Amino acid sequence: MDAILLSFGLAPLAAKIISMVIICVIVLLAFVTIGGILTLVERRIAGFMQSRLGPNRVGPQGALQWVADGVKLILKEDLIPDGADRVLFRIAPYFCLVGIFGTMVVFPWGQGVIVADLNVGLFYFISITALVVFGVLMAGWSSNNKWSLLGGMRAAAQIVSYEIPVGMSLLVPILISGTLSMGGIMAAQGWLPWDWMAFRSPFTVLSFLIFFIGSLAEANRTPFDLPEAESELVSGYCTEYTGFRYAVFFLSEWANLFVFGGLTTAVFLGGGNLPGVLEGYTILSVLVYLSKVAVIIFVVIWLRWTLPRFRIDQLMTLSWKYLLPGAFIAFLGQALYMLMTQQIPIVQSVVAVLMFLVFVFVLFRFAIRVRVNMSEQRIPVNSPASDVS
Amino acid sequence: MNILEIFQQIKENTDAVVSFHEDEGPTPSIYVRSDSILKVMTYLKEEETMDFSVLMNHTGFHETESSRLFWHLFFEVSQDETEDHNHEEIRLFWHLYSYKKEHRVTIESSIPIGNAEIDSVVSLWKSANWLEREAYDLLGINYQGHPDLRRIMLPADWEGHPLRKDYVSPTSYHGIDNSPSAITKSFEPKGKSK
Amino acid sequence: MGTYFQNIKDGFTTAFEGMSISFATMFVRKETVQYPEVDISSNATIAEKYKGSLMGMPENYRGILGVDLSLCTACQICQKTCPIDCIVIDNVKCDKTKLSLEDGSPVLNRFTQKEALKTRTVTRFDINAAKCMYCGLCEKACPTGAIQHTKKFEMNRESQEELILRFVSDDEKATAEKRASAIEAEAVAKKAGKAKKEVEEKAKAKEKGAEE
Amino acid sequence: MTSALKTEYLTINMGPQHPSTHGVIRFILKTDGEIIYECDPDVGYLHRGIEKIAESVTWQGFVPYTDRVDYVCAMNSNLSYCMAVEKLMGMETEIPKRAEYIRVIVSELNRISSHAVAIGAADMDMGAFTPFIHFLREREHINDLLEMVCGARLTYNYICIGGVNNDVSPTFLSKTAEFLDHFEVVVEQINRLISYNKIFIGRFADVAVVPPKMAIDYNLVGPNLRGSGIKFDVRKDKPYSVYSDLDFDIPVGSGRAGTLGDCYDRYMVRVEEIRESIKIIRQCLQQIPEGETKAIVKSTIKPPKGHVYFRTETPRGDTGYFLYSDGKTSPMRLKIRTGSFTGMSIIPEIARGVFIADLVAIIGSLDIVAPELDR
Repeated sequence: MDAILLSFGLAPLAAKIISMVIICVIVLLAFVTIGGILTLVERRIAGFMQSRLGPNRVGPQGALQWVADGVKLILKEDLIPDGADRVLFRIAPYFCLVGIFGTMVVFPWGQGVIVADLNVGLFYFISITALVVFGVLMAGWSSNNKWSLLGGMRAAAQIVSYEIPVGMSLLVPILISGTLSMGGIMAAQGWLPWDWMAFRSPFTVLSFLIFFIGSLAEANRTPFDLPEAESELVSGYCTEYTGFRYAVFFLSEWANLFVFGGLTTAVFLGGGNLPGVLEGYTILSVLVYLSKVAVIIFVVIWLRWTLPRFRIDQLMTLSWKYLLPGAFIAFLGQALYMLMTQQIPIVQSVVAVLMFLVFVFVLFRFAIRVRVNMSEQRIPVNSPASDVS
Repeated sequence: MNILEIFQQIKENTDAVVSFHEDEGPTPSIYVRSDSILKVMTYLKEEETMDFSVLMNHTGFHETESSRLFWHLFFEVSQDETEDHNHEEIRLFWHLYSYKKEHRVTIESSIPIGNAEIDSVVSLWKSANWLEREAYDLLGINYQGHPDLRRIMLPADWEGHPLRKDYVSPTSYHGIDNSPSAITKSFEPKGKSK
Repeated sequence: MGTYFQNIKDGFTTAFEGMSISFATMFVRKETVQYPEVDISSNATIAEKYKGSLMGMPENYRGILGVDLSLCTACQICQKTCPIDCIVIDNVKCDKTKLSLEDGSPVLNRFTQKEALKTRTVTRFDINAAKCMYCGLCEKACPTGAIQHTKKFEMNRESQEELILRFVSDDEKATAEKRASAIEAEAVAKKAGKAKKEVEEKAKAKEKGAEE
Repeated sequence: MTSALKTEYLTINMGPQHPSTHGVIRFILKTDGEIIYECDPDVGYLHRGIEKIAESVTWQGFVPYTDRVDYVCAMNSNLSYCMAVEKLMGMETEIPKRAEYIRVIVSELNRISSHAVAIGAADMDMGAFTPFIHFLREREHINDLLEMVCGARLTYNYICIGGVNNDVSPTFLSKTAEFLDHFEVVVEQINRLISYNKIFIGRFADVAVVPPKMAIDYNLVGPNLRGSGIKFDVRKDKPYSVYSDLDFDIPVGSGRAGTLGDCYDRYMVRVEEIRESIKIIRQCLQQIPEGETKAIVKSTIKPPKGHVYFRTETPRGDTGYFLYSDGKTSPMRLKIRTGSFTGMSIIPEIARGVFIADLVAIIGSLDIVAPELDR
């Protein structure tokens, strides 16, 4: 990018700045698109899970619905409630946006496709997403609405307490790979499932589960969507928001989903690793990475449309009494396991394959249940077509 | 226990003024003079042979052409003065049930419209709380000893009690016009007064 | 401690089962009816484009009221039956006619099984569709089946005024009123003629008496 | 320890426009953070004065209004009112047998659909949206069936004084049987999706316990009463219509997942009642005789002077119609004592010291329907 601009005869500094701006705009646009498309995907999947079709009117199969929604939100009047803290109210959405957008710096799109492979990448990731709490809390406080306040408080309590089990469970892959850099963690895994962090040992499975559940809570997804529990708190911290500011919250929420999927994939599911023969095909690596992210996102959406929501005290119980001890056990267990099996790598491989086979078995059981449930739902009832003939 | 036996029991065991009333419809009722209602109710609730644990329903209505069914029973009314006692009144009904004994009873009473006051039975059944609030709201009965006698269905600043027969609905409320529109008027049937 | 692990196990197994159900639903028929594209007016039409298991509208669907004035005897029973006064009928006298269907067969009163006779005709038959609650009481009360629920149910209009269904046009009203006044006049004339006759007869009788 | 720090309760206004109040209900909450200290329900937002309207319409003309009293189970409202009037007129023995069976079939179908909505709404309040839609999908089939009978999907006005408005077709009976075979399996599947879910049980178990004594004191009725362990059902204990000929059980709460009388007990009583209703309808479909469907009733009835209080078991419990006739063409007084009314009156008592999220669970488990509450 710099080179292209320099060829136009610009000064090096100006070229650097301009290229940075252009890259930022491109990434931001990509971000908006991803967030927007995810809202559509979520609604369509929700529809299918509920015997509905979901939005399918705008564009082919409703593909442009998210554009219509976005345009509608942007054209709406920008209201600030009477008695709100105007400054905080205005800047709150951008804290959320920055918190999510900032992760793009260390986002590992594939093998070697990373903006800046910081040596504290994972650490940076966790700390920059913590900015979201500020945004949510500001929004809740400044709205001058008691429901918003409760939502903001819930969000703060929830995100802060789930940071701990999530951070603890992330220590396990760090322990294995011995680095905090995203590229390093990804490189420590292979392309085969049993080379992934998630299936290395029973303890990594445990830490993966804890990380997944904790991240759901951090991303405010059901069953942990208490900050905006629509049946309890109306709409939580964004009750009073409308128009563009609401759109920003909305986008960052769905982009958060993508970021969460990306982190899970990079750290636990092998990222964009390719088999040795395909080494170097960056596009393929990105595609592998994105497809894994898509699966994770699907699972998260699927969970949302299946499970009910926790209560605030149960949420805390889960974090402190279940996840945190679990994360400690996973960490200590993995450390001991590595110490004991350091000399015999064959045991490690066997255990990893075994773990993967357990996962395959669970999937198989799952497929059987799906078949049964499908046949149950297919029991005929009132078909108008049969009535005609 | 059927209602007649219950009536006998009440008559024997309390000093309340009661009478048996079976000429109105399929369910006979026990008429209790309004000042002894709490006494009778307490007896029905507390007495073990009665054990009326549930107040199913309580309601009343505005009787415009006073039946005076029992008026002569309880008040000294000379025959020629009957006209003066042709007051409008509010008739009240309590329907009680017992889960244990599986029997039910209808208690009836009446109070003059000008002085609509009667003892509350909230102390006996908590379900009476809202039922009495509703009766207060819609019929304007003042329950003595009710802990929280407020309007329940209508707004607190509403005037009048709609279920009274002499109630005229207001044409506007807080600036909201309630008078019928031209279309509604044109649809009003001729010669049918409501 | 037992409940601790039991909780974890229950949490996972029940969530597993729930997820299998919601996943299975994705591949079973969708019940959404794409309304304007799919004609829902009967089972036969709905089955053309729709694969789900919802039925079309039944024959006795209670939609917007329709009136067949050729069957109406202006008896006003529907107006009296309507609990919310959304029907209003004005009527005037008309020639005595027996109602008949298009093929000429007579119309029977549903309750008495006698031939329906029409002595009055409507000059105004308005139904306030905005107020109607589609209870079907008028339909059941009508002795000749003149007022009936149709299968129509779409009625978006811009004002309440347009929601009033008027079944008698001004022309028809004028004709009916003209005819009525003619009948009235005839009756008056008849009456007058009768009265005149009587007077004349009386006068004659008087004259006779006087002569005698 | 008493600190010098001044604290005060947070007053929150929940409703009238709130996503989980099942209609228009308002709660004025005084909370300590998220824990409710005091809850004052403010009802009446849907008060349409139906009892006042009754005084100016004819006895038959009021039947469509009973649809609107509780539109989730309009058939049962129809039935309650019509049977009360029949009792008042002393003609309850004149109703043809076939009409009685049709009445039971349609009102039990409606009970299933009402419970489906109640359960589904409780699930939705807990944040699970999918079960609600699944229940609505099944309810849609019931609506189709009832539409086939009477031409309307929600406000049926089908049951009339003296019987039912029109006979049912054999297609309806066969389709009902087909639906039951389908529904029996699917409802169990939806229960596996949500009712047995650990998170869901966690939300409902041990919340808002109503001990049996309190339930009687507040006159809870129907599933709410049975959830507290009291085995009373008007259909069984004071049978009306043809319920005495039918064989069914009355599910009661037993503290399945926690304490007797908690939200989960009330919820599960409804789930099991759906199964009982399926049983009842199956029996009716077998036993239904041929014959007339309506007794001869005048077009304008004038019941004799008198009063009656008639109870029937609607999905929201024992609903009582109090009628007073002064021998004229319209009721002198009509009072409807509904299940939601008593259910709502207990909320200030049981909502003390619970979370705001639990209040939502309480409303869901008590199955409050605002129009029925306010009338």
